[in-house]
Amino acid sequence: MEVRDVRKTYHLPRGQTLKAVDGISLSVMPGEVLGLVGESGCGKSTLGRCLLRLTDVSSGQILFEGQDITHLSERALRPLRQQMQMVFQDSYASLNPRRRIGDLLAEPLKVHPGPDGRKRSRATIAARLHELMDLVSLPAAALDRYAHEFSGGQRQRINIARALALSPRLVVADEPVSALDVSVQAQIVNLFADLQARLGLTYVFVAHDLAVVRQISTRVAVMYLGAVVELGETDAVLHRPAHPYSAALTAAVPRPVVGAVRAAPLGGDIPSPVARPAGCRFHTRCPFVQGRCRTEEPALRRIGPSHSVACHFPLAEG
Amino acid sequence: MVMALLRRLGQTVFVLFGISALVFLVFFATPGADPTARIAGRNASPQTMEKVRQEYGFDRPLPVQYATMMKKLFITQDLASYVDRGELVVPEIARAAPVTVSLVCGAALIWVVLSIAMGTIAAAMKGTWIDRGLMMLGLIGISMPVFWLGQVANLITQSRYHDTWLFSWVPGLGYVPLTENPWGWFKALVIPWIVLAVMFIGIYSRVLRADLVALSGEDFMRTARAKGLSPTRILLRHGLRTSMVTFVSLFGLDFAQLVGGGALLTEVVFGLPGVGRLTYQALTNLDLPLIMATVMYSAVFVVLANAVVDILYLFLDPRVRDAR
Amino acid sequence: QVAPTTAPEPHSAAPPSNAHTGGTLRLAAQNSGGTLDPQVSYISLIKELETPVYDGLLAFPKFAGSTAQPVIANLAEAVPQPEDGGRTYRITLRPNLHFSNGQVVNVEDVAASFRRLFKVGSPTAGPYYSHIVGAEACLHAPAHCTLAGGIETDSATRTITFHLTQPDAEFLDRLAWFHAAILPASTPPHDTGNTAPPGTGPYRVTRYDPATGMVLERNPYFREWAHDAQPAGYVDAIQVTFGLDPEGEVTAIENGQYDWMYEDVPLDRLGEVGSRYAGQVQIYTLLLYYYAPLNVRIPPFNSLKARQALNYAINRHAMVIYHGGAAVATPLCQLLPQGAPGYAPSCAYTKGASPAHPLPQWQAPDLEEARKLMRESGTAGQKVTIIAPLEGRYAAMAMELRSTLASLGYEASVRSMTQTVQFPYVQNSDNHVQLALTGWNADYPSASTFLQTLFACASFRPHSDNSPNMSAFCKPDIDALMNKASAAALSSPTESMQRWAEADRALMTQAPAVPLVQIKRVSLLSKRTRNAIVTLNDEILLSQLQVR
Amino acid sequence: MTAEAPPPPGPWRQAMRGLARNRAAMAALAVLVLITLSCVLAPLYARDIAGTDPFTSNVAGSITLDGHEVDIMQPNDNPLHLGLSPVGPTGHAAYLLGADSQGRDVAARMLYGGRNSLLISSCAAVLCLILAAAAGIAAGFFGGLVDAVLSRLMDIMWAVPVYLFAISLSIVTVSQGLKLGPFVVEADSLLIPIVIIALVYVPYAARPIRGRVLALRQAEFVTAARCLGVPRWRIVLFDILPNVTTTLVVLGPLLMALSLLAESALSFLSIGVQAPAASWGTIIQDGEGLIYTRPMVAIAPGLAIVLVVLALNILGDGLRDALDVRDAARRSS
Amino acid sequence: MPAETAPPMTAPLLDVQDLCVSFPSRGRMIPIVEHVSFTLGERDILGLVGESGSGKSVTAMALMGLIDSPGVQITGSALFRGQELVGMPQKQLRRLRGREIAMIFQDPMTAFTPVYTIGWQIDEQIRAHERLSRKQARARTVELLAEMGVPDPARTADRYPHQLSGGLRQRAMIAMALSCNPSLLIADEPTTALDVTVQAQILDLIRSLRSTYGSSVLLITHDMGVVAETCDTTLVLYSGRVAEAGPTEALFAHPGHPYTAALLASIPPLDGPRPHRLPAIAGAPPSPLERPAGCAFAPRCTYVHDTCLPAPPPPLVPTGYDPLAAPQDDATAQVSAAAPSTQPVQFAACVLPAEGTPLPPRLTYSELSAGDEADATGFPPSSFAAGEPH
Ligand SMILES: Nc1ncnc2c1ncn2[C@@H]1O[C@H](COP(=O)(O)OP(=O)(O)OP(=O)(O)O)[C@@H](O)[C@H]1O
Ligand SMILES: Nc1ncnc2c1ncn2[C@@H]1O[C@H](COP(=O)(O)OP(=O)(O)OP(=O)(O)O)[C@@H](O)[C@H]1O
Ligand SMILES: [Mg+2]
Ligand SMILES: [Mg+2]
Repeated sequence: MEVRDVRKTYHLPRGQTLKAVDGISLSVMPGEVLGLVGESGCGKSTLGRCLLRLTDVSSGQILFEGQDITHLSERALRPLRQQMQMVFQDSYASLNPRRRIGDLLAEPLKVHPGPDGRKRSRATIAARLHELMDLVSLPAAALDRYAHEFSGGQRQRINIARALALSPRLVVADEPVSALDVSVQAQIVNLFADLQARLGLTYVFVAHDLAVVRQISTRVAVMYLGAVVELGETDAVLHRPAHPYSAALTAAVPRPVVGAVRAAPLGGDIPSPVARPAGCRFHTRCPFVQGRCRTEEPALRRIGPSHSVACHFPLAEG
Repeated sequence: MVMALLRRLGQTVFVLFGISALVFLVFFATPGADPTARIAGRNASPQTMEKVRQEYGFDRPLPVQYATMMKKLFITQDLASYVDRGELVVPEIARAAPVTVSLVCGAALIWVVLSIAMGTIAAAMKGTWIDRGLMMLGLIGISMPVFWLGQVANLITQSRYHDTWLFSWVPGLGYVPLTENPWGWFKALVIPWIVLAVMFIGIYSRVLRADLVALSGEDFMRTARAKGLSPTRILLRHGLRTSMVTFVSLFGLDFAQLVGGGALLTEVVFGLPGVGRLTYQALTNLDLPLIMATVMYSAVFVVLANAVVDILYLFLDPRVRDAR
Repeated sequence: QVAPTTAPEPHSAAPPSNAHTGGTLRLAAQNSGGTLDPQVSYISLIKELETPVYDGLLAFPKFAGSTAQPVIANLAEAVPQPEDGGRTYRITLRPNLHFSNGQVVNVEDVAASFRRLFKVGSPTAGPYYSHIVGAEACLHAPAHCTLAGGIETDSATRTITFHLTQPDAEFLDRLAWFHAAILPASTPPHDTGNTAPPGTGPYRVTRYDPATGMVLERNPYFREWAHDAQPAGYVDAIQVTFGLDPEGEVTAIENGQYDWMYEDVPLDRLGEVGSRYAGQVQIYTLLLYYYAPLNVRIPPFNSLKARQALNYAINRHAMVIYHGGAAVATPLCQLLPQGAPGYAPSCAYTKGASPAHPLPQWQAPDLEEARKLMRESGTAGQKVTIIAPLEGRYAAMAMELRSTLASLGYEASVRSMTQTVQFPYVQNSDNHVQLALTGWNADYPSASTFLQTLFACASFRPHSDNSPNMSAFCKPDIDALMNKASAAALSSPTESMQRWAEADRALMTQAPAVPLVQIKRVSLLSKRTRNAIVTLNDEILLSQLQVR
Repeated sequence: MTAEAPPPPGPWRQAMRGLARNRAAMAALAVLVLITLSCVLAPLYARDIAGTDPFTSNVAGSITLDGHEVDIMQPNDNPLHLGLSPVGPTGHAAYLLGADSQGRDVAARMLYGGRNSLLISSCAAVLCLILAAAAGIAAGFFGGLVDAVLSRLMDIMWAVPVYLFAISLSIVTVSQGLKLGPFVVEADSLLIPIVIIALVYVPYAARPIRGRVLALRQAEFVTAARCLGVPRWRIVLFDILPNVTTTLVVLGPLLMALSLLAESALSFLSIGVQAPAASWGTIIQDGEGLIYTRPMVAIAPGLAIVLVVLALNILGDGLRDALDVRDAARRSS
Repeated sequence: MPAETAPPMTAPLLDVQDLCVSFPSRGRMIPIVEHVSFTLGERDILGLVGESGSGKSVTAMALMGLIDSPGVQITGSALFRGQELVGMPQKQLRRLRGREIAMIFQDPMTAFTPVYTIGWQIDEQIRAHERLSRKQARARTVELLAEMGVPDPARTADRYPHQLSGGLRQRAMIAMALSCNPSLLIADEPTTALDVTVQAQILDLIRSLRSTYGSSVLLITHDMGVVAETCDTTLVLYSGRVAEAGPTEALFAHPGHPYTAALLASIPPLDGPRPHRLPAIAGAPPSPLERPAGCAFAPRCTYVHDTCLPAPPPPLVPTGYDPLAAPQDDATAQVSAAAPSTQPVQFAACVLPAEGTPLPPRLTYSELSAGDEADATGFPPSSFAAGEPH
């Protein structure tokens, strides 16, 4: 999957515009896990939705396996839906509270033809449902129940099962563990890892918890105010961040170790995405800000074999 | 701001046009609605009918008739009734409006005060018998057809117990202009006020209570309690003040509908010559000019009230203020 | 029936100036009556209120009693004699008459008033005044109406001469009719609406607001010229308030807040009024009855037997009950009401009677005869829709009719609409109304208004909303009979009366309608009101009421 | 689906259980059932118990009470012999509540009238909900032009007071009947008030539904369904509709209460149910003319309306509380 | 350390004993919080950690007397400066609230009344407890906001809540809480809704309160990282019961309860080698209705054995990690950061220490790193465990 200079602008009342995604280009390699981190409101979910064409992009191109899907109609997109799926953050809201889990899971199987191009029979659907429940370690009895009868972790498993029902190759996971307790979060993160190993999936894994991202992803993209400011191998980005924002982000994470020293936190708040600062979008909070940053917007540029950063004065070179 | 105003204006014009065109078409699609014979009079000769038809333009194409009527209604304001020859409808409405406004304003005052009191007390005493009793009273108020309540009120105050000291002050049905005799105005309207208000007291107190109870689970109410404020202050300054946003929007619409003629049943039962009754009479007589005028009047009121509610929102809810 | 509480005042030229003069009369009416223009308004409230405001050349007597039938001179010095076989009438205008604006009334005003009738499109311009020479032209081109050759005036001799195209037996009545009020020549040639043009009567309208009320005050230029025709008024002012419903009006009069109500006392208040306020009640006959026209051109009532069956079957006693009992209403089974010229009691459809052998009074329904006729007609099982006005008493009568029709074997239903809509609706033949329920009252006492207007061939106008012959009835022989009766009026009134009665019976033999009930008005006055004089034509004379 | 194992309580069943625990709502339901039942049995009462015909005018008739022959319309005892009054409440089976001005048995008419009132109000409520759901879902889900057109239409309808709107439509249709192409509705058909009342309350019901659908359209589970490639119609049918149904169910009794009031108002103005059929509104109207002499004729149907509307409101409240499963579920997990 | 700053032999600021809170539901009383005891000394920061639904907020609200659900049962005792908070009449409580004990809440978005300015709301609290004029109150408000690091405090005070960013709002919230110099600040997940970079700012601010205002803080969170960097002592709640309590340092180094240990282990590390898979705890916490009679953690615990299962749940016992700490009487066992003993003591509600098989010290990330050894720590791989509620 590849996106080229994708932009998404929301039009607010009073003629204001909000650039939720502001010119992002990146590609996702088959079999890799691309972590997407950034603070709340920086456009992670929007980007994730754009990838799957759940929102129409304002400009740019989205390519899936070389095919341009940017302007495909909903109908034309339908066969491709089998290839790419999404898991949402709010495990409760993403399950219809008025339908049984079995119905929910069977829905994609009913609307899409089977591998033989024909409608799936009841029996194959039932068999597939049991398979899926096995895959996410839920008892088959769960199929007859409603979403509200499950705990958050279990619901997230159901969401994952639904996303996997059509055996997609790409799964966009939009903060799938943020709403979970740590003890459950670990189970789900493990499940994601297991599934990837077993089924050879490709993930775009959105999270705001760096530790989780680090645990699961091979590459990380750090977003700030609608743009990717740093992109590279997970460990490179988290341990040798080149962008001051990435550095601040890693430093700010509280660690469950007593006496861990933490750098002084960043000052100030994230500017409103409606009034994005001119020049480098991070200059208002950057501790190393220089004159050039205020006027000239840095482009994402390579600083290593697989490491790019959007900063005039990167902290580290590839 | 100017844009918003223009948009509002455009919307208003659109709604008015829509309604008037609809009324006009429905009228002419109704068999037996041809007003010629009624204008000409009983047993009028065919020639007289012809004269009337020409004079009133009933022989012209409908769009022309529509345009003429709109011109007469809005520009020259000399549109005359089809039933009472020569009666101009615009001044007729202008005369009826004060009656309706008197009725509705008084009732509104009663229902606002009482419903706020009832709703707040019930919310404060949530779960007690007082709460349940008040809410039940509200429900009963909602359940009584206003025309029936009005009749029963008339039966009691005008006939059955008119001779007792309790109701001997009640004047006969009808309206007394405020400018003529304020005390008489008050006496004539006080029972209609109450009757009209009863249902709204029920609705508003229930809505308010539900709102306040829902709000009491809100974080900011918890914050207020954590601040150590007194329950009264929390309920009034934080709860009630926030509920006012819903309350006002509800009130604005109901008030407008009533002033626009929605109090028709009350007006009919109490013989108040207000806009509602006028509209009702116009409708029963299929008096198109009057129907048109009253419907336009009420539409203008409702649209206007919507605008006023929106403006009030700005005062009441700073969030809305910024969203514009 | 008419029971004036005091005897009419003796003739006197001076305005009454005794203890009973002065004060304000307070009247109540539910609704206003629209335009005040006396030549346009066809609303009886306005007629009632404007009777002491306007005058015609002639007038209906302003006193009660059996002698009060023919018209008498009003602005005219004398009732004219027909000349030229009834084609010419010569009238001399009284001298020293003034309009309420001080202008002197002259013959030109009279001629102008008649022209104005056509110019403003008076509802009766066609039916009442089209026999005047030139009237046809006026009807066709009202704006250029001259009535040339129709009305000649001579201001020197103060005479006005009317020329008719053909004799009109009721021409004198029509000169007395409200629309023939004499107005200043300068009155604008259009409906004056809410302003009343100057009149000649003892009062003038000083304020009128259709929503709230009306005030009449004394006309300063009025000098009584003929007490019988237009007596001077007692009260100084008459104040009318609109807006109360009849229930409220009754209460208010009982409590002394008003002196008179225009509307009838509602049915459920009759008992209370009759027992506690009996002394304040006036009951008087009206030339008003309710009937159900049967459309003789469409099934099932194109069958004479079906029409007769219904006439036999209807329970007129029930109809009386719906109007408040025998004191208020009388069963009616003929087409001329009691009090109308030519009225001769006759009931063809009652137990023990037949068209050939009518009884003088209705006794009871004759269901057996009705069923027999039904069988013969072969119309049982057909659908009949009664078109009735929405208003209360009509609704009850319509229900009774429906029950009767059902008992005769029809599939009957009632469709109600408001009276203003229903009245033109049932007249239009395009609406195919089988059976309507309606009432008819005379503008002035005459037989023709009941028989000719309602059942003559000429008054059936197909596809028109104004076609008072709702039965679509047309029998040339009966038409001829009615014409003869009408023509005889000029030469021999008694013969005319007989012929009308004959026509009445002939019509009822054909049964183009079901006459139901004739009613009386029950009027309530306040305790302080005196001297209620009820006339056949003008009901209670407001100018004669006195207040303490 | 499968009917095996312990049947998992669905959200509906849970709600019903919740409702069953609500004593007030159950009492209201019982009242409604009782009233409906007695109205359904109206012919039985009229024929076998009271022995009267509530549809035929009977002013000239008489009945036997305690062995005395009594005129139904009794002459008033006054010197002028003015007016007659129908028999008042007799306390016997026949004319239990007295007669109306046409000599008909008010008690029997109340039962028949109740049938019409309940029938009209329930049908109107259902029809209104169907229309409102269609309009609300179309406007909320498809947005854009559909929403604009529907919303403007609603604006127009909103701009006229509800009762005025209903009265205008009634006056036009009651005198003429309705002719919609091949469909002809007779003027005295009950369909007319049903359609009119349903129509005038559409904006009232469509607004919350549209709001709900707008929220649902943004709901993550709808996005999820779209992501799965589920066609729109399936989303509307399986994802939107079931979630709107709670709103509909809660609106149902309230709308029925409103419809009942509207029906009685129209009938009171003689433009609802057409005679000789009765409804509580027409009986009140009949009673209006007797209010000074026989107030029971107007009071009894009024009380019936109050009772039913009250019960419907209580039931509606109960349903609202019971159907809040979603929030309840949130709280407990 | 707190033990040094708190004057010895004085009563602790807050002494909670056996606090139980139950809510009625369908005719039954559901125990949400069971027998929670702890003490909080002057200028001390106590962390209350636990998973969602473990009763943290309920505990805090019970202390503030803010639970007003009908039929709620609160037993036990909570002495604040010697005053019993449980059962205190509302009038008296009101005088304490906001003045002596202040509270800040998780979501700064919704914790302010939307229709008043921030300044108005802070003024209101000040004027509710002190006789100050409007002007004086506003001056204090502006001063407080400035101290909280709010830029342009005077203007900010005149703005409405929705006009401020999350971080600013939370600062305003803290300013409001501190406006009457409370001795105890209860912060219920004050940073959960905030971004990490802003979270760090707020935590810094809370830490500084101790020195500038002399306030004690009861910090509620579910983030072990936050606890580690902020709190002096820590109380771990599991399903409404105290699982473990003790000085933060000790507790993190040597978790005494298997739950604490597993919780710490399941947090993905940010530094060091990446574990192949995370040592997750199977299943989910039980709902209060299905809480086991014995140890609440038993169904998910790898060390579970027969003694864990029967009622009553295991009491808090000192974990045998510190040889100097004399074993205390089980019945009166309690956490005491300011106890007379100079040695900090750590307690766990587990049978293992008493049975002589305490847990090994906490594994470091490096130890967890190499592949499937995770299972060697005794945590089974993620699976749908039997004891989990449906
Ligand atoms: N439908 C919408 N209309 C207008 N603005 C929107 C819409 N959806 C998102 N936004 C705005 O776009 C920006 C990016 O939103 P997005 O949801 O992508 O952020 P995010 O990074 O996923 O945040 P979070 O971590 O809170 O989920 C935010 O400022 C948000 O307010
Ligand atoms: N008023 C109440 N009535 C009934 N149950 C309640 C009430 N308040 C809280 N609970 C229940 O008490 C339990 C504990 O809630 P509490 O809010 O204390 O958890 P928490 O530890 O603060 O969780 P979180 O991290 O999600 O805030 C929950 O299961 C909740 O459903
Ligand atoms: Mg997001
Ligand atoms: Mg909490």
